[in-house]
Amino acid sequence: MKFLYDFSILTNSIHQMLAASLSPLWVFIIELVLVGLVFLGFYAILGLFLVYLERRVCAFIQNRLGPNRVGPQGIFQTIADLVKLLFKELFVVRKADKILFNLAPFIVIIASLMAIGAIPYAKGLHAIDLNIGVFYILAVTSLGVVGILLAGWSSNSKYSLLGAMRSGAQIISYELSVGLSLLAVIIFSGSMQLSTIVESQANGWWIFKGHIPAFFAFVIFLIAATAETNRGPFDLAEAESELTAGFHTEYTGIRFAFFFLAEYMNMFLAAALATTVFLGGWMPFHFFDFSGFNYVMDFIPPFVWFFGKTFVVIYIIMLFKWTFPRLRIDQLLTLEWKYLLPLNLLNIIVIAFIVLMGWHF
Amino acid sequence: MVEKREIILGENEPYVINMGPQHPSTHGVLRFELSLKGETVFKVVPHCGYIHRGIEKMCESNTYQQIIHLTDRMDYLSAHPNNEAVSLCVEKALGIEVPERVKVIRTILSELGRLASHQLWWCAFGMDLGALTTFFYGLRDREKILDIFEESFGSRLLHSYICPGGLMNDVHPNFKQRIKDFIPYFRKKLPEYDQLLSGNVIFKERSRGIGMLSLEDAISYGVTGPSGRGSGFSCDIRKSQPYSAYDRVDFKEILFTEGDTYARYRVRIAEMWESMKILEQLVDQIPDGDYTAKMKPIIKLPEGEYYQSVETARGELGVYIVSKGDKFPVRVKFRTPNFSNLFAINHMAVGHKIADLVAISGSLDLVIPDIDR
Amino acid sequence: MSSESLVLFFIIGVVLVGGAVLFSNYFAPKSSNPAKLEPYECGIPVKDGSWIQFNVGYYLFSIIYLVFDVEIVFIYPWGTVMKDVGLTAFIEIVIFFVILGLGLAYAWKKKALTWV
Amino acid sequence: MNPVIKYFSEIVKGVGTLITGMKVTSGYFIRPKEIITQKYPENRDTLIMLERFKGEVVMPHDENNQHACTGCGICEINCPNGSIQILTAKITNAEGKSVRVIDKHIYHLSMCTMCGLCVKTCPSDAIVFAPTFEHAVFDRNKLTLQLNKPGSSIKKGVKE
Amino acid sequence: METFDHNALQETLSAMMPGAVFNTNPQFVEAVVPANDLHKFALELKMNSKTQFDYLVCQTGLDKNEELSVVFHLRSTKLNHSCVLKVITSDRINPEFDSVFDIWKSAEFFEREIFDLLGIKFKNHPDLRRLFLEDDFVGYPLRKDFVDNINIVQ
Repeated sequence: MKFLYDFSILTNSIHQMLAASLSPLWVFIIELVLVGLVFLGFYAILGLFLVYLERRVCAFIQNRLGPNRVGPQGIFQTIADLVKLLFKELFVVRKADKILFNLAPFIVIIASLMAIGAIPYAKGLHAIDLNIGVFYILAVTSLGVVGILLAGWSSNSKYSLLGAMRSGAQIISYELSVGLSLLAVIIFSGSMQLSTIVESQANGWWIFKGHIPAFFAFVIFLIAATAETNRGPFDLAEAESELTAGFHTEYTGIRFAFFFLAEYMNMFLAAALATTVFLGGWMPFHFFDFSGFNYVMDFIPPFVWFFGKTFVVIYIIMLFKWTFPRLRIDQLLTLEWKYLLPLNLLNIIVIAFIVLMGWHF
Repeated sequence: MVEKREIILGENEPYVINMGPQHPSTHGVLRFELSLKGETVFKVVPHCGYIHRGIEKMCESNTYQQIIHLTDRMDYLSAHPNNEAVSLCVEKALGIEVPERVKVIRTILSELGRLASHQLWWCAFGMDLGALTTFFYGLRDREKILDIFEESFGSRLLHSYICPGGLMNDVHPNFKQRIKDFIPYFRKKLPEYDQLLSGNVIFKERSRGIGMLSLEDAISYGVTGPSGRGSGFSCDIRKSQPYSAYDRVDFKEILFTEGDTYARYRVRIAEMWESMKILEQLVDQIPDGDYTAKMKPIIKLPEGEYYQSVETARGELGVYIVSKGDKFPVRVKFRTPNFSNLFAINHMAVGHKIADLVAISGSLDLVIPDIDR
Repeated sequence: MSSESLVLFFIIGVVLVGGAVLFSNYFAPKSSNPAKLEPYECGIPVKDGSWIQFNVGYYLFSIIYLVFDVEIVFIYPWGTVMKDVGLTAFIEIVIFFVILGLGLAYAWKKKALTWV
Repeated sequence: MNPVIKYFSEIVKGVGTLITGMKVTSGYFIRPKEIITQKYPENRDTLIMLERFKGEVVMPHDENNQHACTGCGICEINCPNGSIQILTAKITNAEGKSVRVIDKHIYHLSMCTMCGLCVKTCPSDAIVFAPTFEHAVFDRNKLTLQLNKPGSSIKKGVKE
Repeated sequence: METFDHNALQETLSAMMPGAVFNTNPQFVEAVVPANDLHKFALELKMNSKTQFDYLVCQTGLDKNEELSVVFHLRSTKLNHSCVLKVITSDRINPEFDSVFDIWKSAEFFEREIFDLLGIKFKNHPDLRRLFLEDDFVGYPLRKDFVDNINIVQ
């Protein structure tokens, strides 16, 4: 534990350095700009990398190579795509609702961006650390559905409208399961602050400490989060074999790219949240009292731990998409309302009972 | 600002939506005009003709050898049975008995074509349902068959290989060995298809009880091939009117009586196993001999009307030739399986969701050039 | 620095999307074509508008959702203090869940959960 | 069966089938050796086309720039699309007789469907299929080829 | 193999369809029926327990220069025999036959195809439109006297 680097030392030292020479207002503005630039860069690079990763992973699953021409192993492929999309014409179809049409990408991006900032990436490395962190993330991510609904409605295309309506019904339904499965850990840890939840896992991750119900909550969270980010097998909003492209049928160029980006960032967000809440965030893996093993684990920086776990979860979510057929809309809702929700309610009671009896570690 | 718009009130107003011709799941340029209520389909009107090339008209100004290369372009996913149908019809009209070697090779080719076609159907069906990985697994295995084709006839898709009287040229010496290599390979890969799709609970939910077609309707609509056999319609021409070497091989006619999408799916998977069984029986028994019967360079069919049907991967392909004793036919009619299969879709899809319509049209295994001709 | 970050991220989002859209608007080539501006319907000219009243199947789910989501908002504060309050909290939540479950069962029974 | 037991056994069975599918896909993910992608332009040197591949129709010429085409026009008659045109010329041969020989064997690659009837029916086996397949050109006219090389003549021993 | 007695079937058919003329055809029993009785005979062929032709394999429109005809290839899935039914008209301007779509559902679309390509009309057909060609196409391409002015191909 003692090796874990606290990033708040870094931020504090920057703060003091600036405060020594500048007025408080300027310090504040410069800090804002710094944080903004860091997150802007982080968001863009992560988005590009995730798109590349998805293409490589699905290619390997499908006995293909995937992008391999632009740059070594094709890592610049998505950048090339981004440049191409930037130089594509943006147009709005006839009779579309122009204001809402233009507004939709803003909403989906802002929703995902605001949530990304609340994730603790390492000790002391988070932009927003509210004491109702989990709540905040749930609130912000559900904004994304507004963007999708607006996009589908304003396009004046029948396919878009169907896609938007589907995604509306889908996302609000799965919101419940996401909330309830996160509640499991909140009961365990007794806090909604994400950094506190991570700290509470220093002696073991909740997925292990919470016995089977915690694991169960994790599985439900994974399913529900996959559904909420509109990824296969729950990608009904853009089901390409039924609705061609669903809600973003009429979007071109960079506007389309933002929907694409937001989808990937939401996937990252889901994985990061699962990591933070269930898999110990940036905490290293400790195996009971094998101090030698634990000592070695501590050497791996928390940053690596966090992203390692996140990418494992991302891989699982990708595997879902590339393995399963898509559900139908009524089956999707049946799954939520008749399976996940009742089971989740039961699970919460079981967890409450475990906490009451103090059976968890 | 949102301009004022007239909003159509009333729930019973149909929401008309066009699916196709530029749609990923119509497998070509087919157009469905759907009337929707919410997401439920209550009428499907298929529109075809987007790639109508007038093959039947073109046949009237081509000699019988030249017709062969046009038939390739109907059901291009398994071109051999199309060629075979015309060849058999011409041979029947002329009263020619083709050598045994030709018969066996034709049967092998038909079965290979059926396998290749069913593999591609499996890929595309999985993709219709949203499982994109199936597409690549199926194509990977199909590639092996196409390699066999390429080695012997020089083309992978449109072979024009079977011609009246026999074959265009003899098969490649490696032909036998390649098939022998392929069968164990595919026997290993086929269970994967089941693990990936057939057993999957989502897939079962998506396909069971969807697109019911009763036996009476199947017969009345003339739905043949695996689609018809999924409804219990015993329509396998290979069994009922054996041609080439089908009378001497042992295979089962796959019949399922449920009549839903899942039954049609299982018929095709089972047919792949049967095809491999046929291949195994025949591959060692290719007799030596000539690859073609003695034919005149210009074929003149005696006056009369001739009908021959064969079993393609999609159903019964009938060739009806009317001749006046000339080197050109008076009329050639192709009774293509997909034409009849397609028009049962309205009957099957009503009351289901859009997503089910995609599954149903996928399970019918439509090839659009075969409909339009 | 915490709550002001919310504004910050909002601004980042606006800058990211707005900047890219402006860039694209300025640099991307433009061409006009009446067919290009048609909404996509698989290459067929669109009949009627797409904005009509839609099936209530979607609407019913949002109503049920609203009920449940409000309940979940209530459960969250309970979750945080569950450890400290103990048995009383447990009994309360069991009662609460029984009522919720009855609500779900009612909706289930009334076939509100089947898609129309 | 008890509906409660059925409810839960359905879930367990369903999840089981899902895991079976995921085993297959992740199995391929960790076995990159089974990747079948060919890197086409890079492997051009090692790429071997099968000998019978029908890429285009060519007329083989021997080292004396001689071919076997008599200009009989059977391939032209047999071609279903009219992608072959035979232009003949009358020349005087060594014995002083005026004979008909091939002037230009025009082949429209853009119209050819590779049905193989011309190659099959050629009485002197003058034309064959070549396994070349890179036919992309920027001008459609370049797809109209003359199969007999300029200045070529007919081989001795090919009967008229 | 089709294992039915050619002559026996022909006798059955001739008893069922008075007025039908039987052609010699080595492959099938071939009956030319009067156009007026087509629907009646077709229904009889399907319903009669001796014939039970429940499967319309193929319906072909035919133009032999002087006469237009429609050929039905019928098969019985239960009794496993098949026959050919023909109706002939010499009216090239306004040829019309009964529609059999209510007997065999597949006929609806075969008839649309025949109407599209040969211009033969079918009485009582529910939806007699062009199937393959566009709605404003002029002429019937499978007719022998059809001249294509746009793509002049002989």
